[in-house]
Amino acid sequence: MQDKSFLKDMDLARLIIAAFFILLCVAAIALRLDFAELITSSLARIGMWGVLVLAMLPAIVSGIGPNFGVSLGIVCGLLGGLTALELAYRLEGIVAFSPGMLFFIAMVFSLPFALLVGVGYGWLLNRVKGSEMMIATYVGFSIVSIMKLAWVFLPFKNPEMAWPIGRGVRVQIALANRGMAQLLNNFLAFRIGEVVVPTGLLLTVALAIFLMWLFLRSRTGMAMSTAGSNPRFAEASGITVNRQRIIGTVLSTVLGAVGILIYSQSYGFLQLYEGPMFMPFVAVAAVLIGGASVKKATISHVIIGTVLFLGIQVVAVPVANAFTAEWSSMGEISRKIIQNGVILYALTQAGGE
Amino acid sequence: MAVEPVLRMKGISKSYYGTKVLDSVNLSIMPGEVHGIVGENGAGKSTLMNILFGMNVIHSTGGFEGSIEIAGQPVQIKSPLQAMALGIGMVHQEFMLLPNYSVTENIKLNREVLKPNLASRIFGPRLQSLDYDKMYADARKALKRLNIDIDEYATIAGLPVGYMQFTEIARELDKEHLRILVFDEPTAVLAESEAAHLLEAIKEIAAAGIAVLFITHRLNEIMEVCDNITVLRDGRHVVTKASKDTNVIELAELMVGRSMEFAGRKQHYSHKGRPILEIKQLTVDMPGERVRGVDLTAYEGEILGIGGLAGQGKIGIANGIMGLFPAAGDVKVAGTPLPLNNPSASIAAGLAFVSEDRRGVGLLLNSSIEVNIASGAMFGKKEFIKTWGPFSQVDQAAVRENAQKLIGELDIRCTGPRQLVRQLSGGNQQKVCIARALTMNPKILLVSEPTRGIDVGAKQLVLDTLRRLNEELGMTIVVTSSELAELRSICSRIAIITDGRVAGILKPDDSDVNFGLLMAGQPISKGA
Amino acid sequence: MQSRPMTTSETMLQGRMASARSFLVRNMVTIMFLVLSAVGYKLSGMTPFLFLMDIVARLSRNAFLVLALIIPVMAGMGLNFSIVLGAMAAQAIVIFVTHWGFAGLPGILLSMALVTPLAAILGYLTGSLFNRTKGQEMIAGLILGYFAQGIYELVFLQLVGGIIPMDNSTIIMSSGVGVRTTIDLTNGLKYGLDWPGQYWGNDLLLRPTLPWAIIGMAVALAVGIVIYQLRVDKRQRLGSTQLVLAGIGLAWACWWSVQQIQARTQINWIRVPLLTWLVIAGACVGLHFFSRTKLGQDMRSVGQDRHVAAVAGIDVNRVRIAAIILSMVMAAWGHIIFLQNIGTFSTYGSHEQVGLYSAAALLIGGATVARATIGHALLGTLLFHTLFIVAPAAGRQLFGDAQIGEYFRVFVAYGIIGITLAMHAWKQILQRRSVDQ
Amino acid sequence: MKRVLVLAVVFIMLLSVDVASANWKIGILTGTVTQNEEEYRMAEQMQAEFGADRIIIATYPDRFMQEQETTISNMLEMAADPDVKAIVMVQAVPGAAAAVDRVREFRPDILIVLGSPQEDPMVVASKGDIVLNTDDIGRGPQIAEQAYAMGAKVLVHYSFPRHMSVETLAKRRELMKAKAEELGMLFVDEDAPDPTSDAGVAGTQMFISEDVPRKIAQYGPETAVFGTNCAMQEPLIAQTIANGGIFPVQCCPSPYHALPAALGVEVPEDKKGNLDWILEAINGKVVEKGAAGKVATWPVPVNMMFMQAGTYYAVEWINGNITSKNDKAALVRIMEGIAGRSVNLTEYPDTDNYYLYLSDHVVFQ
Repeated sequence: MQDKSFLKDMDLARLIIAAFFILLCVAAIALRLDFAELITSSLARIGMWGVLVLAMLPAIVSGIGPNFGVSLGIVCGLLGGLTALELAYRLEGIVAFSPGMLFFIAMVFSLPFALLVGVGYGWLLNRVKGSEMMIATYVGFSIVSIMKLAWVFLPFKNPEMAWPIGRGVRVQIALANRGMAQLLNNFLAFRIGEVVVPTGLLLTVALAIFLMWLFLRSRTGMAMSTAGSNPRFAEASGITVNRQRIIGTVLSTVLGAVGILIYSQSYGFLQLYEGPMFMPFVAVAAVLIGGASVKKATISHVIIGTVLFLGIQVVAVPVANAFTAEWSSMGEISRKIIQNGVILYALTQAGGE
Repeated sequence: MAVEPVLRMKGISKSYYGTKVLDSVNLSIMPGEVHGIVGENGAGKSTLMNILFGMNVIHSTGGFEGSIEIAGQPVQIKSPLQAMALGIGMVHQEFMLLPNYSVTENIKLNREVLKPNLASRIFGPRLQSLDYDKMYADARKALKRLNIDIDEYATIAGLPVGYMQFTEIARELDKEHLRILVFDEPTAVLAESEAAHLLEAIKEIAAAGIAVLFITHRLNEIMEVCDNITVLRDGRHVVTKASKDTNVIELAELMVGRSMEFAGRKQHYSHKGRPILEIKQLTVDMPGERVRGVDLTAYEGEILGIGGLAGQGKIGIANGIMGLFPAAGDVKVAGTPLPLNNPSASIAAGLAFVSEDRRGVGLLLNSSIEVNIASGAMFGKKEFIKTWGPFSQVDQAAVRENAQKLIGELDIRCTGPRQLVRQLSGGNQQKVCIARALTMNPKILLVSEPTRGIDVGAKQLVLDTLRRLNEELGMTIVVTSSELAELRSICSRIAIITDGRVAGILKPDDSDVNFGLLMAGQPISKGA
Repeated sequence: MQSRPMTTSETMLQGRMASARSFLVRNMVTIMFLVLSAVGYKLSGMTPFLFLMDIVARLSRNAFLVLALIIPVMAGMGLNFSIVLGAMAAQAIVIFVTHWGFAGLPGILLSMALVTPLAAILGYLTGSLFNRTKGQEMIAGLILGYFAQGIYELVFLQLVGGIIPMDNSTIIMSSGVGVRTTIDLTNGLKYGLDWPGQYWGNDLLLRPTLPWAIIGMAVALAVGIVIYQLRVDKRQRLGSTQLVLAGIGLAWACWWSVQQIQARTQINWIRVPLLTWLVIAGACVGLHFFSRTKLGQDMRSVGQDRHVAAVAGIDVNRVRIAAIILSMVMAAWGHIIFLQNIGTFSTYGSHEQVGLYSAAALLIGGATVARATIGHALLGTLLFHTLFIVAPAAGRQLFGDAQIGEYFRVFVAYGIIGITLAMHAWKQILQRRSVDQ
Repeated sequence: MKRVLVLAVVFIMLLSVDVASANWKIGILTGTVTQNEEEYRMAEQMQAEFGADRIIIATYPDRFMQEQETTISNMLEMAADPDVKAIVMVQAVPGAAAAVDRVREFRPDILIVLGSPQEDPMVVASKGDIVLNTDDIGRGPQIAEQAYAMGAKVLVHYSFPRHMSVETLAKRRELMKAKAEELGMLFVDEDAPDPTSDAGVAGTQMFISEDVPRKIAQYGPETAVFGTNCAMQEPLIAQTIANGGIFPVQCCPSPYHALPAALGVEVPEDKKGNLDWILEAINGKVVEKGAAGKVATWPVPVNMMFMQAGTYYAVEWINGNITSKNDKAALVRIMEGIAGRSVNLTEYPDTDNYYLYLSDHVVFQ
């Protein structure tokens, strides 16, 4: 995380995307959009995704590549969230949980699932070296589908989560009832002018990043990145490569579980069923746009990618809408063309191998 | 008979970003001549060849000064394609072969024999069919000229290294109008017998009237096949001599610019310590280098050499002991049995390994020098780590300090401990490997092919380092090498491996005949 | 490693077991799929009629699209997700051809003729883009798809009807600008290739019943095998085991077909779109021929190692662009075949189906990102769609609840794709190990 | 040949009719609860009412845009059962038109009822026997009036290009805009990311939950919001209520749609499927959050009604009570029976089987 390597990771492609981001911001000011509000939204969005994008790091570093199967971690997180809500309902009148306590319980409950699933998933990925990404994608899809069965069948009784008509858990579960919505966002939140800084959220992400940084400098972390960058070298150094890959997978899965809870509290709903299906793609896109490759990623890639990709997503739509206010449907069309065009242009500037 | 030189390069100079890498080099070759070019790494050999080949790297950095004439005609070579059209061929140091193609398809790569068909008449010549029958016939012809028996239908992947090399040469020979053939370190990957065969082939190629440019580090080979030899040093043309007017010692001096002791230095380590590494009935399942039952003992404080031809299994021994390939048998380190197939156990037992596969197994190419050096001790011995209960952190300061110390000691040429290993030259990479092994403070150092692919100067430094470690620290070293001369220059005993077993153990000053017999798998007859 | 010497009988037994094992390993994905499909079929309670009707339709719809993915794999560019652009081009042309009122086979031929230059231009641009993003083709292809979607929407939602004049109340929205969300090809291009005869008032033309088609194909295959055996070099000929197996298979197919005809079963109602199948067969032959031309050889060379190919004087970038152009044109044709069979399509969504499912089918057939053959494509299409036909009903029967069945189907479908890929990877590791021994 | 084939099928079916006449079945093709709970539950309810041997349920895929072929296969499979006399599909997602075409190729006799179609009206009308939809065009002015009646001065319309290519939705927006301006309201047209594009469902929902506070901050609390996509509704409702705006109605009007989830309504086991209770519960929550008079919906879950009406119609048609595949009077009678109030159906212009339904709003206060 030294400044030097941070700058080095900001290659031309990244600079172009950053310039585009700044241009969007300038346009937002020029168009008299509520710029402070845009910054507020950007900060919240970046914080929401921070940990999910970070989940890509241990996966890439340990050599399994971008974890398209992070949906496994995500469903574990959701399961933890549901369990916490269910617990709060069952123990109603006996114990009154504070929102923070409940959030903590959600995390704690999601961890055993994530650990278990991560180990199994890591074991699978060890059997299929070289094809991890494709397999992870489909394993992810598959697990999201099987979880739909679980959402229907699991014996949750909390009426907050129940469908209004039939059995099962509903698609979106409001967290506001239990005070968990924006829990972290509001913690120590303060205003600079009109901009609201979601302090708790950003601190949580920063803490996660810091812990990851520490981990990568620990003996296990070093062994893991060695196993990822040259497995044969690692074996010769007495490192069990498969074990390190499992550690990487487990970490990624756990971060996915924690990440979705952080995401959900900010959004205010738990999203089940199809919700987690395409979340991995956003996280992967963010880390790749941050400059990572399928074989190499650093913490700065995660930070740059999260800030640029998600920041642009927040600012681009209102700016495009304002530009084309008189021309129906042009806002979204021009967003697609310009935003993706710029990313494509940036990719070409990287020049390939 | 006033024959025109087929190639004449005059006053070639080239700068990269203000640094002069070539300074008025002249070169002239007659048809049928074998011309050697020697020089240390960085002497400018590859730049000269890049210019001859019209490589893009030359033109994208501002071109060069000087002129090139082919058969008396001044030419401007702008691209490799043009170079090929002018009859210049090159056998590369790294194989330019496609592994999933047959020998024939590789020989005919981008020069396939075509026949028109309906589609090509409509859509143009790029849709012409390949004429496999003619291609096979051509390939057979080219291989025959090399006097080697390779199946032209065989797929490249899985062929021995030597065959790949000959396939490359056959490809160049197959080119019509081939006038000049450049060999860039062709023997670096070959076993000695294959190398000998190659040298024969070079002579025959030259006899057919083709001019051969021969680049190698092996001065003996140069002396054997070349008519004339050009020596480059630091981008300057030192001298061009007829090989009959010079000798290996002089060439080495001209190359390095200082007189040096070379080969044949007699070692007499009579001292025998207690056995520290005892190997009994070791079998190792290493593809291409299978070990079929080796009994061997290394004594404390000696340098034990392991030699033999390629593919006989000498490489497999160290790899097996280190747990990198499936192995079986009994190995004892200082009397304690060593669990096999477990790299950690081998490291814990005090073994350190410098692999023959430097870029594959030996180094983390994309990491810094300091991380590479520290990594072995870090993972194997938990050094350079600060621990607090279950938590640990890398001790950056200690890593840095250790790296700086070893960079100094081993004279690793780099910009600093944070430089990426990928950016170093072969010799310096090898030194990083040794530094990594030393950091583990081993009881026994296993070194495989320590000088493969590095230039003469660096070679000598590496060998000197090994000798110094042995003499000053009393470290036991087991060196595996394909180059007998270098084993004989530093080892106290040399075990020759043939067909996966120990054929015999010789002293460095035993006669060449004995070494030859053992390598050929024949027992040494009494009194020979 | 065993030190004890083995007896001869042990060696022989081991050898036989090893060869049986290697056969299983080599074909494990196919075998697993056959077993799964058979179990699924049994569970679903489907009639052979329904199954065959659906699989015939799906094969003729999708096979060509899957074939379009082969060439980029050959050129080392992996799975070409940018074929979505080819599909968009096809839809654009189909919209215009429908507007002009062309129908039947002439309409299809016109569409194919018109889409070729358009797809070629798109292919050229895409190829140039990929040449500037070597090693990142996957993410580039993905984002290119979103980018192109924007352009497509711009053209068909904002420009057509306004700046690009088009006056057609069934295609253009009532506001006069923008193409409607659904395009109906009935009485137009629908079945133009599948049932070319209907355009000329003869439904029977080029539409044999399935049993007769099978007999015809079996005979054609047998003749083909004989010709192949006679013409090719010795070392490429089929072995006797393969010949016997092929013979048994073909004979059984003929016998079964004759039975169906005699029993006048429902199977006889299923009609094979012969022209479409001929086009697919033509594409296979063309691809095979192409892989043995200079350009094809260049693509394979580039695919194995760009650097080596470049040193040998092959213009790598040009070859890569050619590969994408060919793939794009084939994808566009394939999508036209798809659309004429489906009959209605959603203007702003139909192309989305193209990339992922074609790629999955190819992979299930045994292809990898580095190697794909015609056999992989055809087998993959067959297996993939068999599973997709059988799975919903099987899931429903198994759970007695439609929704649970659907969830289970998707789980199985994706899970199977994942397991298949895993098995391919595992297979490679197993094979590498057995080669080493 | 097609005709021959058809005749052959009909003939074979006639042969089996004498034994199978009492043996009728109706196929219901619908989405899973992932898409929308109401339709699937209604399908289950129909199955409970007529028996599992009468009603077969199948579902189209959650990713119906990508898996149209599966939709086709599923409908084909139903039609392959000669006992199946009618197929009711709600919602008729993209792929329905192609699927009906396939079925008609060998089962021209089957009655096909399509509810809430998402494909082009003219195309759908030419495929199904009866098509039922909310009167989107009529809803244009209706929503503007409703918002005005609830005190709105500004009306924000969230959509995206793919939806604006749907004729009825585009027309609805035009008419809504015209009416709003006629009433003196400011009409604001806003594009959200398409949930099927690179942004994904999460991107759309995030945008909505960020943009609604912006709009209300800009235009004040007399701002009404309307979104055309189902995935938008939860954040739309939640943020509108949190920021004091006005929510006139969902895209698919129903008390069950998005409102219970967005408001966090707790549904006890014994109150499930109780329409009156859920209206009460929502009312309670709305008032509790201080949004009395600012949230409205239709009192009838329309998709449920379409499916129920379609099934009843099919039953009567099979039993011979209704002789025509398209009998408007009978349909109105059935729907009035279900809704318990008078139902007014209008035909989509230039069609005689594409029926539009419009209901009054109920405001929570």
